[in-house]
Amino acid sequence: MNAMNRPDAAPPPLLETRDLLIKFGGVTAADHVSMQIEAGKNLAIIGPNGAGKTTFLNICTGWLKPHKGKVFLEGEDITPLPPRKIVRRGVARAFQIPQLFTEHTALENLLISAAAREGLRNPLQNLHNISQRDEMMHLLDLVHCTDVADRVVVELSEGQRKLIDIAVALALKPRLLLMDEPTSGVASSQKHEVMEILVGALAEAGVTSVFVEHDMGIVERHADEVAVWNAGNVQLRGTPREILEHPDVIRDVIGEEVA
Amino acid sequence: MDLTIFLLALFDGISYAALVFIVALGLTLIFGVMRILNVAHGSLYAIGAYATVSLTGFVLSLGLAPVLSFPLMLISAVLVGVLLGGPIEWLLLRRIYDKPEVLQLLVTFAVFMILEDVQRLVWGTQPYFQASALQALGNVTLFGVTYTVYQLILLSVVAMGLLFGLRFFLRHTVIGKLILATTEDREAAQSIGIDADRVFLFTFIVGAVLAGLGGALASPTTSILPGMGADMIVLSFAVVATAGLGQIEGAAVAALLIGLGRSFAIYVWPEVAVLVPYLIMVLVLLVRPQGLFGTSVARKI
Amino acid sequence: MKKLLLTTAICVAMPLAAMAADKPEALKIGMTTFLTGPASVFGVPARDAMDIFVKNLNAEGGINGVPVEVTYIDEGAGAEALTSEYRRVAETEGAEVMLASISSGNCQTLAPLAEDLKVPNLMWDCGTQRIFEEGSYDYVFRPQGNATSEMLAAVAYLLKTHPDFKTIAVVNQDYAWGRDSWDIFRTALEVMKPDVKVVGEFFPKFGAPDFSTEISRLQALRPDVVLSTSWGGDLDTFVQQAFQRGLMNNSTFVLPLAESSLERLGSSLPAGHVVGARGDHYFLHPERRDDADFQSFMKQYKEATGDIPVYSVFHASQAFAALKTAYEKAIADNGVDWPDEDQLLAALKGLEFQGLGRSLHMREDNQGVESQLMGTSAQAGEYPFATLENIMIFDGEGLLPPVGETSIDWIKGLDASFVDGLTVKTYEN
Amino acid sequence: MSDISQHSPSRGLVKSGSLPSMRALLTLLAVLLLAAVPFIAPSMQLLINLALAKGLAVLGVTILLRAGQVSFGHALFFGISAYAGAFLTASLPGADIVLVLIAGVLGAALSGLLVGLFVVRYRGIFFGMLNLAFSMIFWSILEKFYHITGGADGIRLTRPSVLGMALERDSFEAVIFYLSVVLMVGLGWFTLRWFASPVGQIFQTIKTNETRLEYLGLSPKRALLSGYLLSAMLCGVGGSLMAMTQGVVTPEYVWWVRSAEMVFIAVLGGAGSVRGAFIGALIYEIVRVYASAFAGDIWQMLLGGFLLVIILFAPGGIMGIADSLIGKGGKSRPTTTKEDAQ
Repeated sequence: MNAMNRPDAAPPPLLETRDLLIKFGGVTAADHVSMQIEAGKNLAIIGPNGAGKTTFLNICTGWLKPHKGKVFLEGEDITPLPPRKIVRRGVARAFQIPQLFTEHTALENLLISAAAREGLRNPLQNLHNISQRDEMMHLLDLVHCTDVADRVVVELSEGQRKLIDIAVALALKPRLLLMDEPTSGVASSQKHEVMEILVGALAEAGVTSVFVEHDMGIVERHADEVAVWNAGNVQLRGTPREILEHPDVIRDVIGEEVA
Repeated sequence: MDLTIFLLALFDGISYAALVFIVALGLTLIFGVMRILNVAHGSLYAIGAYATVSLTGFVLSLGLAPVLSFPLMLISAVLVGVLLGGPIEWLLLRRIYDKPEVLQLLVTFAVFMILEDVQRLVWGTQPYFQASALQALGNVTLFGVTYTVYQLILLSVVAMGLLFGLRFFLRHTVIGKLILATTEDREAAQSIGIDADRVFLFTFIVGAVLAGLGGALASPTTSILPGMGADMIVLSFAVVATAGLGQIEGAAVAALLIGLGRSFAIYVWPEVAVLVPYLIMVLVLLVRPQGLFGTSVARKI
Repeated sequence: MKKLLLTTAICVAMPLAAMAADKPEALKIGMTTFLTGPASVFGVPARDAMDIFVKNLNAEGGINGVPVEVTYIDEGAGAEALTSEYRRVAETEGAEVMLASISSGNCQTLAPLAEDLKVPNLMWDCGTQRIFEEGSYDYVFRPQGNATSEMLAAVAYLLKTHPDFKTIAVVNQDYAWGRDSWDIFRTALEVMKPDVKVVGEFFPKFGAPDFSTEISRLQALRPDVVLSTSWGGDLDTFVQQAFQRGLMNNSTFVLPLAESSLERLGSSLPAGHVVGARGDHYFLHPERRDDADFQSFMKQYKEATGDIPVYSVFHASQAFAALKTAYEKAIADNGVDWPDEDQLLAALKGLEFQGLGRSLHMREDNQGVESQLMGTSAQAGEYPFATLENIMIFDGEGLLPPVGETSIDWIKGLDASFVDGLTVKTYEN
Repeated sequence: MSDISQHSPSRGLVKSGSLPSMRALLTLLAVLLLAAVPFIAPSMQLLINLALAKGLAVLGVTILLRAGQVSFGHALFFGISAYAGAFLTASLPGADIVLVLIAGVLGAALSGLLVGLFVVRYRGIFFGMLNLAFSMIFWSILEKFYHITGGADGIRLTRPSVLGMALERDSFEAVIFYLSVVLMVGLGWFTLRWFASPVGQIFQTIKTNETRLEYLGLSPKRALLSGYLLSAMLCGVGGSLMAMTQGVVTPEYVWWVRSAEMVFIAVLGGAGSVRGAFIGALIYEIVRVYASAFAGDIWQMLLGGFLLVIILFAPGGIMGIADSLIGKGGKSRPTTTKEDAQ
């Protein structure tokens, strides 16, 4: 354990990457990324398309293996682990394109998540009768989807599916939640409300979050910290105010958003 | 194993591989373009053989030269492709392109069952044998062992010709390019005005002609009898899966692997010869799940 | 007619002599045969022949006035369909006698079933010698020889005609028949001609479309004799490919089932190779070809099918003859209009009957004793295919182990003198 | 690949309200009718017995269809179980019927685990074809090692005793018949419950989203393996019953056409439907026997035509037709109307 080797140091960060490198063909999607994510904060990642934001999430969750570099979760090297083992260690993920069980209902998606979390094995117990049902209904309520609880998700709107996707991840009771554009499918009039609820829920459950976001308004209001991604690495990092007023950011990132 | 036996096994393996390749070629072409694993391919193979035997028998009974059996093979193959392959695609497969792969596979399985009985109704149950094409080319002796020119040379040449011919056709002709474009992205191809239905029909007919040609070429070397299609289909499945579905050059390599594996097994340990195709398939897929030459598609999230 | 008069006389004389069954509307029999699958090369001709036998018999008034009806069951439809259909015909349709089957595997399934269902069953074509050697049956009879007599005849003919061969290779189909027949053949060869060396054993899979590699090896091995007990398309393919590649010039082929392929092989079976017929079955049977019944059947069969009959037709004729003779005997012996089951079984015990070949009889273990015909192929030019010369017909009695002994054990106790002890008649052609 | 399964995995999760449903009633009636067969139609008993045995194997295939996977080699487990029973009775004459069944299912489970560990890495056509390859390897072994396996003629499975009693054929067949009915009801019920349980639901998500499954901290391979094992064991039960009913096992038990036939029946009955597996097997077996009896040599053609008609015009299979007849419409939301749970 790294922590043991450094008895005098502060406890290791929740998630740390060291020198991550990955290339797709000729494109360097992660260019020696070293980054630390502290517990208890909501970190927003911004940057132009193709800057490597999603790739970063993919590496941190084990979906992609870096060609070089390592990922540590509280000091433990999780680089070689498959996503499921990283999830088991408390890192959940919501996706840009919702990853749901399309033939199941919204509620069932959550129940399956709860069953996965609890490791339910009884072959004779009905999924709908598991004791986590109320908890899951509450989660659905939290993302304003109670009324579609019994609808098959393939019939739902993109926005609803994004929210359920996040709820499925929350149902795992993670310590760290990685989200890829959580509000991208949500109507712009509701974005802030949704983020409000989400951030509240995260704080209540003590979940650290990292979210990729394009909407600077959301970033400004809901992030504790912002990292600006460009050409496969972190270009800048700071509080929302510092970042959003930075001239490079205004030129490279926000300018693009406006365009 | 001394060199002579090694070479003998090599010759046997190649001539066997050539025939298997010709049949597998049609199967893998159809799969590559249409994403359909055509179980009825085996029946088309058998019917190609039956048709050749009948036509050749008829021509010979008129007192014409046995050399005519060569063009008759081609005619039988085309007949199979057009008269059977065409309607199968047009009447059946076209209705199920939006259905799951497995249902498509079951449709071809149903066609297979029907064609098996059609063969029996048309040609009866007695085996046919028509070796005039084989006899017309004579023999060649290597290391004191006599081979037929037909099996050792003609089949290999035809197989090579088809391999390179099909490659050229797909890459350097307009129709070939249309087929490749449709294979890569059907919707995009349609949006630029390619008639995907016609491309599929054409591809299926070509695939069926290849199945028929395989049967036609096999006919002088073997007894034509009910059930011959079922065996061939399993074998060519093994070739196609080993190669990677839709891989034309790969099918040639896989056919050679399986052909050589089988013939060496007969020299070294005859008891396992029949296991060889499946063992090779399992071993290859164990190491490379997508087949020797297949490409794996990573899922985007 | 004489028999019928006799029967009537007995009936009048002893009206209360026996418990008689009611005369049925028709005598229903069920026959399993391959209508589909590779073995339909035997099954379909046998069915065609059966139709002729039944038609002829019914035209003569049937058995004691009772017409015969046959229900055919396809052995090619798979084991479940076969057993359920067999039971349906035996139990629901009320077939009095069943004829089953061609496949040895099916015989092994159906023989115990017939015993349980208590329906008389004639095993009309399957070859396995195991049935009566491994079990005893009251309801199952075999109106034909078995693999042991067939293989021993082949060994005997080979030793008589080619006494000096030194090496042998075998190419048999990879299933029970191919393996069992080679076991018998090899065991016999080991005791009767111990100096022979087995140089190659090949068991290509059943229905193999190509024997090129085996033939290449055989050409390299150059055995004096090549044995193949294959049949149907497998045999045709093997012989054609061997012929084409000149293997048949170097080695003598012994083909105990080739009688059934003669017509199809045409000129591809050259002169000088040993041909067998699973019994004394040959469309030019030297002892029978001038008989009126033989000739009229050959004519009828040719008209109906366009082919010459193969051995399965002869086997069907024997089963049908056994059935007919047993009913007539039971009627006569008991003085009844129609026999009940016990009377029929009693008649079948030790029955003597004659089909298209020589006359046969049933042993006490219900195994038929059938003569075996072997010959050498000749391209005489009379037919567009090979016919036989130097024909030997072996008496069946000497070719079977004594009742209660198993074939392999019995053969192991034999020696070179066995061949000379056999009763055999030889014909030029 | 492919959502071949016409059934939404979540169907049957929610129990329908207090109304005793038509479907449950019909099922009960059908089971009672089956149980009465030996009395009302004794000539059908064997046929139906074989159909039930096959139906259990088809149920195994059906399970995989629920995960969107199709195996063209499940006859492997059918055959392994049958041969295990045959070898057991050969070495232990008069072994008990329970022992034969357990040996068979154990054999199927073990081989299912071994093959499963390998094939769960694959999906779609490759999954199907690899299963085929394994079954063909086993088939070749059965044919090759005929001194042990009896080759193509197979080996006899002598009649086992029943709880220590040696029975005549008639009573034994009655025992096997009712054992099959009980196993059909019991295992059918279990499968329905399993489908609705968390494990079964997780298994069925293979069909729609393995990425999410992985991100729930679960292994898709392990999830598939759990269902694969269950399916292999069900095939094993079917194979064991078939072998004891037939009294003989042959390599034909493993032949690829039999595997294809199982998929055929599953689709015929209604891909993914538990009841459909048995109804499909009954109809298939009856059609096949009567077609081969009365249509001589064109029974394959009839069956092929039948399959085409089902796929093209009634993709929901017989159960789909039945549903629309009962008037519940195939398209309505399954959870509220259709219940698989009895």
